[in-house]
Amino acid sequence: MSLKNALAPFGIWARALARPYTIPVEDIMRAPADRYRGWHTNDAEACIGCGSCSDICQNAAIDMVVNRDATKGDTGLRPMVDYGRCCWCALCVDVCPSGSLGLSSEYTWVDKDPEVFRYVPGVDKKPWDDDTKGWHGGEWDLINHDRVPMSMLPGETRGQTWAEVVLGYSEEEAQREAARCLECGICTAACPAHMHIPEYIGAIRDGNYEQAVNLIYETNPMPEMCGKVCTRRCEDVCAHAKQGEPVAIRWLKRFATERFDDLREVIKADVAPIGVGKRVAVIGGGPSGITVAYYLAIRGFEVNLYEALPTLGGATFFGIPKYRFPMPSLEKQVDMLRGAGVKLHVNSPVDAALFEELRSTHDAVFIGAGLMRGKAMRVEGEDAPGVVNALTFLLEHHLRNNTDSDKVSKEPVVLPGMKVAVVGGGNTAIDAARVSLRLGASEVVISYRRRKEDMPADWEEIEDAEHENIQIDVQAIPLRIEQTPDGRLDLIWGPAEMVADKPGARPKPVLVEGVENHLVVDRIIGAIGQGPNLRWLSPEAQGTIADKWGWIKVNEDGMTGMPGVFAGGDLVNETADAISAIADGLRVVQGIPRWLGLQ
Amino acid sequence: MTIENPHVEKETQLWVGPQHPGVTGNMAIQVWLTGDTIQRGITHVGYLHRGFEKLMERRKFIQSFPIVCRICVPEPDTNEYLLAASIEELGGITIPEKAVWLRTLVLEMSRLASLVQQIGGGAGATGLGAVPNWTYTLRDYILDSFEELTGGRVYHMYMVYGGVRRDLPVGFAERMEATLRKIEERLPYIDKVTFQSSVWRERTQGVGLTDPAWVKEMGISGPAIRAMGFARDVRRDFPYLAYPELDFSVITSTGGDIYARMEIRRHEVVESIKIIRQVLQKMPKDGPVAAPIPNVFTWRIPTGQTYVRAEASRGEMGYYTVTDGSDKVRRVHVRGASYVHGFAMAERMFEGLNIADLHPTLVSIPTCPPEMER
Amino acid sequence: MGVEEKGKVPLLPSGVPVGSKPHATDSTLFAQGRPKPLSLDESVAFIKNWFRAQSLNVMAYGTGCGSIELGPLGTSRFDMERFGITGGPTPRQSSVLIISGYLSVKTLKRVIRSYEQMPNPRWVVALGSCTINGGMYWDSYSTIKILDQYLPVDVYVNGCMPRPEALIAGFKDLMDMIKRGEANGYIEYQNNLDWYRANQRKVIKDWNLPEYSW
Amino acid sequence: MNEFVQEIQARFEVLWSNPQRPDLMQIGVRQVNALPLLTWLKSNTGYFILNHFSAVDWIEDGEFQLTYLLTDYAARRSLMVCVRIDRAAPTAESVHHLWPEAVTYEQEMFEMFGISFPGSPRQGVDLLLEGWEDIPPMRRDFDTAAFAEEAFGFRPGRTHTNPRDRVAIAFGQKGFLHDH
Repeated sequence: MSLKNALAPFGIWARALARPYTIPVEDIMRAPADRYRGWHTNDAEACIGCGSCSDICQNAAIDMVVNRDATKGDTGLRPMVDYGRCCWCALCVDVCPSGSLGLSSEYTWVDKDPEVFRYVPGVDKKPWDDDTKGWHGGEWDLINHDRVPMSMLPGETRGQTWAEVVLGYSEEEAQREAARCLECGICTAACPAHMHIPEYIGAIRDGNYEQAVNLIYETNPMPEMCGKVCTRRCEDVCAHAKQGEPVAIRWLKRFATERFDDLREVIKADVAPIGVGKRVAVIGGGPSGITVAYYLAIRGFEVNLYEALPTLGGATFFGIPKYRFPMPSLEKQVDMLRGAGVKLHVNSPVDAALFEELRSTHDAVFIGAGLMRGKAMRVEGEDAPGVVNALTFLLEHHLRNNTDSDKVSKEPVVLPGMKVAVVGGGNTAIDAARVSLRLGASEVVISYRRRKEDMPADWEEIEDAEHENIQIDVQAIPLRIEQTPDGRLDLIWGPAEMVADKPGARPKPVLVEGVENHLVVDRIIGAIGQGPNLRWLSPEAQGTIADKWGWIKVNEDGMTGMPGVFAGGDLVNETADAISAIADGLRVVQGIPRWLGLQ
Repeated sequence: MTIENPHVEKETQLWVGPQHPGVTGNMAIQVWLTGDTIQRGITHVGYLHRGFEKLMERRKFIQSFPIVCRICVPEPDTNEYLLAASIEELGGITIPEKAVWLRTLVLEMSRLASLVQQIGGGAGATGLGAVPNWTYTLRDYILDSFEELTGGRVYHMYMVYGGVRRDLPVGFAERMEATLRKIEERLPYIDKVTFQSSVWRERTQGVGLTDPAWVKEMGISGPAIRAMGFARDVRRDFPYLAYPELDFSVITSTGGDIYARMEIRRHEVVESIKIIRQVLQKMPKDGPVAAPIPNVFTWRIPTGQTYVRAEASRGEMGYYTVTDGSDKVRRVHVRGASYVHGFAMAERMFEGLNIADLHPTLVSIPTCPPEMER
Repeated sequence: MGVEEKGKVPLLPSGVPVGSKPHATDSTLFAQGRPKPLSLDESVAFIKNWFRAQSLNVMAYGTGCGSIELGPLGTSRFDMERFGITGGPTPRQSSVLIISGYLSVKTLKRVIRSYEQMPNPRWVVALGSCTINGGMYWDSYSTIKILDQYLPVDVYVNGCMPRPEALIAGFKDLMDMIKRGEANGYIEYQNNLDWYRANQRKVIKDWNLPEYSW
Repeated sequence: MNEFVQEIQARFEVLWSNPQRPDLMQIGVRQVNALPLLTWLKSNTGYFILNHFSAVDWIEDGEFQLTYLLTDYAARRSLMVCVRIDRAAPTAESVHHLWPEAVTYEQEMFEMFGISFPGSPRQGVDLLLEGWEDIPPMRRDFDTAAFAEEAFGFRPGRTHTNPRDRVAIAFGQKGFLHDH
């Protein structure tokens, strides 16, 4: 024991003069670090109530409680956090697909009542609601926002071919994409048919494809069509869409149905034959008619389906180009109808007399005739030769190429080398433009009144069209059409300016006066919408079931004002959208048995 | 110096803990004494038992991360790393370069915080109140850095499979450096009252001895084995993360007593500071902090089993993980560093120990009850 | 819920039910017209409470992981002694029992024993989520979930785990409650001992705790 | 590492082997060979440290798996020895005479899995739990959440609505392929 060592401890007296570590009393409630994880905050308006936070919470600390009405894209539930469970791991924040949930940096909460440590962030007001510090999402997320890319034909060459543009997922890609699903089920609210989307995506993820198609067929007898061309409102509201790319619900459905060449062996229906002995006539072989026919037929009804065209499919046949929805896919779905025992009468247009006969010989009649009249552009010179309606153009084209119908001319409207202008911004306009391109048009221009982001067409369709070098002129209001001396057409248009309309509505295009632009082309295709055409019915029948514009009004069972006559599809819902037509059909599938007293 | 008392032949049974200021957490030592000499002792645990291994079997892989860090309170990050590394190995995920360095940083920071705390605990156990006063504060400065980096003070929940959850905040390196300097400044003062003080040396040298022969029998690790002259360190023997690229030495001593074990910690603090400086310097400046991870709700890992180890401040910590193709682990067995120290080794050390030396011995091994019983 | 309903509302020494606040329509507040001076008993109680609040002796029993934050609180950086809080080495010398988070059933047994050894008045501070509704060990087979079924809790400090600052806030709240005569968990425990005992015995199967006289 | 497995194979039957990592070899052996193998490893090779020892419940196979992890610190390699034992009557030979720390491992495994190690000291002495009356908690068929709710109860007042259910009810989600 040396003296030095014995004295060493006294050396620490040097510390007596140093500043103490102690935090002064007034500063004792220190501000925490920027990232500190304190009490929850939530932007209740941005929250979609998907429940991912509740699912990830290993402590079962988060309940989803009813806070508002469920809407499309919002379940109306909001997370309630039980601080008798929370451990402030912030996994709920990192997994939040809408990015609304966060943790404030507030850390003190003392109370003598154990019941108070529970609240709905963002709804129950708390002092830390506006704290911008704390742990928030965005820097790094637990969920994968990036979609598995879909392989497609290259944009430069596909304009010359009728081959299907989208190639479809491989099994590995589909499972990878399906694994992104958070299974919140918000999509089912937005889907008009309320398909069992999370369930079938889960089945695809697990490789259980047979179960997947069965789940799909629960509410959709044309899944391959929907898998290829659906307007997919489900994807618009997908929880992933808030901060990233939605799950490719449509491509997954396509993948599942394409796995099977013949679905008749795979689909296992298990329904009571309630309709044995009852007869139902279906007018129109489009999506709504097919839905009614299929689901009633498997319930034992004797179903007669009347279709004016040589092929079933309705708008999905004549409206949708075959590079999106090829004929074999359509045939597959029609085979399902045949397998279910539906009697198909093609090339059988229904007129007033036949309609009355159907009413008298059948227990119920369903009208799913669709919108067969293309709207006029209402510009001067519209009736010049070379100006056609998109609906007529597409119908003729498809009849000529896919059927042996003799009612169409052999000569296409658009010939190789022509320059074509398409007026309109919907899916029909894009289809007409892309079909024109494939018919050999040298140049195709789409002319639309509003901005590109206002176009009702599917954004993927717009992108695809652009990749095929289709030019899109926006904010162009057609003024009149003139014929040039060399036999071409001059589409004269004025630029439009976007003016804010009433809140909630799209901005309105207003013509800038005094400016006239010329677009000289060989063909002009008008694609500005479709309307109903019920002239095949007697005027009395028209008056009973439809309003003066030809739109049919139905009750909650899908029945029109005429007893026993049901309707659905575009004629009823005005959306011109296949999945809504299917949803209408499903309503009638319930409505007819109920009306007949079979349930 | 033991007072020979001819009257004290009777054996006395004494419980030290669980409500005792001297034990290293909520545990109990049952000892049988003759006079003040311990004849034998048994470690009793279970007071902190929460059934982590059972709870993990009920939780999806990602959901296990917030709970594993609670297995060891002073040093939670080792648990997070080990679980992440096991799952990554079994699930086939490679983490990005930046995450490797950030993980190394966090692991070393938590080792440093724990070592600093143990020095204070060791000194406090021998009655030196000033040292824990200092070291708890120094540890607190490290916790401040943790809070800044990870958002949590004690439980960081910073690592998940795939990488880490956030990047370094701006200016972190400078503030960390300031903290490291504070620790370095204080070390000489700690030396003065402990390692240089002849009183403290008397108190700790030759006390709480371990026998090098035990090394062949038991899985002793950490300072306890290095104090017997074995340079065994998982960071060197089974390199993981960025440790192969770092320059550090494995400290050894030969006493095998309390003094030697505390001295090793004292030098490991310096090594740890050296490592943190290197990590902050060599860390890539940018790049992703985590690999893209599969859907946390539905990810399944094929059947497999593995054992992953890392060096905690108390010694080798290991996770034995079994997966069975489902979205949850089949079994996780946490091999806490002090499992061996607290039971088999401590019970041997108790024999012949003076009752007054029980607590300094326990602290110096050290034992950490939550990782012994989980 | 397998727990029996709590019995009658316990009364304070003054005869006022615990937790009930004087109501504006109370005739006693209006009939006399002016505030009554404190009686001698009340004055003594006030002074006693005031002194009690200034010197809390926290029992050194780290029951769970939250005790790691008691270390910094006790040492120089946060220095709880300047607030009148200090450590008590044994139950008989302590007035505050901190339940630092989860309690395993095995520890609960020891905690009850420690609590019952503490002299009156005594207070219980519960830290973290685990004491409120099980916290992250809500589905664990070995930890209790709702602490106030087994021990009377005066103050909950939420957080997992609460920072030392939050603990100071909790202690300050406890002090204020003591000064106002509201921290009466120990009276509630005495008055509802049977209820607490029944709950305790329900989870502690091998009951060998001594019966302390009350 | 493979030569070493062959060396073991020459003495004891190795059912399977799996090189998990360059420094971690896993082998499976029969229960009768477990103790001789471990004794041989401890006395004749560098693998004399028992790093960990635990059990896995393969309830669907009706078996428990005992896993011994031995490490050769000189060679910096580990060997995982897996043994399957019958779950109905789980008994295994104690290794406490080889490694003193196995005493607590075996004590814990008896308590948590109900696997008995005849001859091991402290068998049946409570380690982690007190007064446990249910089936051993680490067995797969023990439902800890149900036990917790029954034994301890949760604070009332919580309600949870599943988002999918709410959407399905609010929008009338149906199926038409099956009668429900």
